[in-house]
Amino acid sequence: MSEWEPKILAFLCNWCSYGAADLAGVSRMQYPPNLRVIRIPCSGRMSPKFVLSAFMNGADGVWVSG
Amino acid sequence: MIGYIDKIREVALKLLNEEKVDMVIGYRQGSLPMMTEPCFVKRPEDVETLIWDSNCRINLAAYLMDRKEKIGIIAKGCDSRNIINHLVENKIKREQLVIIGAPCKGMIDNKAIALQFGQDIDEYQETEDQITVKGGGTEKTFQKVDVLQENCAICNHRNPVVYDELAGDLVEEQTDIDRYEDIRKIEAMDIDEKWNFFEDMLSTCIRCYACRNACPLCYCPTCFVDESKPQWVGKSNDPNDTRTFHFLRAFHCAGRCTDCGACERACPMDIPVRLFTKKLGKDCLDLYGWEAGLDPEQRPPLDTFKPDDPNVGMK
Amino acid sequence: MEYMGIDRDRLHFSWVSSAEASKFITVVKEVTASVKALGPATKFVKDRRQVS
Amino acid sequence: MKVIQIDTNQWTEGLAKLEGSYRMFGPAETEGKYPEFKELEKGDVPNLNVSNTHLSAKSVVYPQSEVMFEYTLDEAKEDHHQLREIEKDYSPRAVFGIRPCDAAANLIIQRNFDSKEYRDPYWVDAFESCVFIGHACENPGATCFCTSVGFGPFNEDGLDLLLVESDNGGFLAKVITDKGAVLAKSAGWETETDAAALEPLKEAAEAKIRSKVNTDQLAKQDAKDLFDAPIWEDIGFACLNCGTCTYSCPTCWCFDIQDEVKDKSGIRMRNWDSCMYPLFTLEGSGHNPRPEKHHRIRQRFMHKLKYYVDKYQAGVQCVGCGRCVRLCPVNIDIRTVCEKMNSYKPA
Repeated sequence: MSEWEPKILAFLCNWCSYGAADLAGVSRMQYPPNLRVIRIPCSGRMSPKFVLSAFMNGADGVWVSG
Repeated sequence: MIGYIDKIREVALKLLNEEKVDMVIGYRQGSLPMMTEPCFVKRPEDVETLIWDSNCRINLAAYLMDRKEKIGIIAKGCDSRNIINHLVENKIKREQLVIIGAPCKGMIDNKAIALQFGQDIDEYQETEDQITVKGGGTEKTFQKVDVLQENCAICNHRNPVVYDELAGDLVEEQTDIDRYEDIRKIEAMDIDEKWNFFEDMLSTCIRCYACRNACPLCYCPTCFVDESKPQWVGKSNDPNDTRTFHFLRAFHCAGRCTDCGACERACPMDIPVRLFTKKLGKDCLDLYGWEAGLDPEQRPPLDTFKPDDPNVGMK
Repeated sequence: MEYMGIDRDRLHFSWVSSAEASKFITVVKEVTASVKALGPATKFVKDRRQVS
Repeated sequence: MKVIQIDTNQWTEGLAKLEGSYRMFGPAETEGKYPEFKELEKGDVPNLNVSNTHLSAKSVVYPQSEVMFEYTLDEAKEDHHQLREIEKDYSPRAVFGIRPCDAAANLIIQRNFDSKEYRDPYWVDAFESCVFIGHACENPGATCFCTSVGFGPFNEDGLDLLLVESDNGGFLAKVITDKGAVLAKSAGWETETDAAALEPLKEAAEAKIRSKVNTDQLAKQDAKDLFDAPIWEDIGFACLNCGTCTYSCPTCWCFDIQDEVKDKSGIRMRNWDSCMYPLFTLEGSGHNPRPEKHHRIRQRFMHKLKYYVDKYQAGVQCVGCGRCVRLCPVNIDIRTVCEKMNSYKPA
């Protein structure tokens, strides 16, 4: 079996990091494929229950970015 | 402190007679020794049922939420801070309230006394500094300072923060106390120790939500644990769900909790749930210099943004 | 989270502007590396058998 | 029925013998925690020194969370979206040290779960797999009022064997049912003794119960009058709707069914619920027939002390264990409420 890869859930703000991710994409930049992105309308939408829910549903890490 | 009752009754009587309020919320004697029952008084002739002693533990602010009447309410330091919370969060209007402040020297921990006494208590008496309990043919006297509830022993806001009348002279605030010794102890543990510590602590939790329901801060029409679409938290007493509940409940009280101890007192299993809320209280104090419920004009730190807010762990 | 017994490196916060694609990449790499170093999450993972 | 004498050695040996043929349950105390009923590990003995467990013994038959079905939502599997019953262990259980109040409470719950119309398989199968070895209360507590609600510290309802502590550290065991006789035999407890020894102990224990409640008028009261009585707002004011009373109560049987799904596998389980919670009666439309806390308080007391009384004509739905009285954070006392209901006279 290949090396274990973590599953990381990323909560990205629509206006900031999600935009950055988009820009990274169109610029053809390379980055690790471990992220599963959830777009949130604003980092203010973030709630601690999202984080715990992520861990309960099998995420190995959570990243919140505004 | 035990002499307050005359003044409380006098004020209550006056308020009701002059129809300044529709009801007065206070305490009456419970059916068990060392217990009081929160109650309301609407008729002047019932004022005599009100009592005041070191067993008035319950936070009366929990009975104010969304009430429409004009209310007279007895408020200890912690109660008054929770009243301010309600004012800040628009759960009640200041004009509705006549606050009878009760400077408090701490309420006693009836469970600890029962445990130390070792048998059923039939009778209870108190003086200014001493508690005497009788039962099973013996009696025992305790110094009140030795049997205070833990949150009362470390209380730094004994005097009501807001009041219209006072039931007695203001008392001296405690300044030489270490409020967060237990929290620091947990903070010093390593990751797995912490995990196991809470695992053990919560193992007896029966998910009755008494802590939530007793809390004057918890008034959401639908609590996140009761939501089923999406189901944030499982409904069984699985340890992960229990932990999630306690953890999130504490988060919801961050910057609002006055450490009144209502949650711990309500817990039928005596789980020290304040260890969660106190940690967040400590963080609010350390990071923002904030203590909840001191000023009705000031917005809480998690409600405002300032350019110099600390960035904890931000990249 | 740390107080509860969850590793600090499992939960990350950051600020990235929509113009900062390269910062985004740096942070992704950092986050991935630190979570990878910790190995699979074992806490908050529900075991069905515990409820019966 | 015969009475057996068990000395300390026979007691320990008997327990060891029973381990092979029964799942053993009994009060267990962990350090720093309250004593509770638990399934005992091999070699552990039930702790009969506790006055009573903190919560009731109902969880032995009726666990707080019980998985009933499992299913998969994975359409690649043949039986997707079909409920599969969970296999349960209904091998014989020996429940040691249950107090007479908790044992009697099981019979009250039985009226609900095992009626002519309905049979709840989970509860009934678990109940029938149990042998209840009661422990008589020679020193009832200050909040015990079992004698007022038709039971008592030596009550035998719902028990198969009743243990009474004897002077030499052992027990006198009264054999009440055949199930109890079988268990006593397989434990090797067979020394018969004089049954007359129990009577004075029983009377002495009953005399120690100081808390008395009147329930005699409840059946005669008009349910509608009580429902509309102006007492409820006053009674319910202090209530925090914490649900402690219902969770600690040995006779409260309400439950809620919930699904939990993770990825594509799901379970359907039931958990204790409480009439103290607003959610208990919240309807899909958003309407709640018991919106205020005094409605819910009224429901709890009316159910226990009036509706049940009328429906089954078998007394009140309370065994007088006093747990709710002790644990209520605001001291709402079922005894006081019962007196108010009992003596209520409509205007």
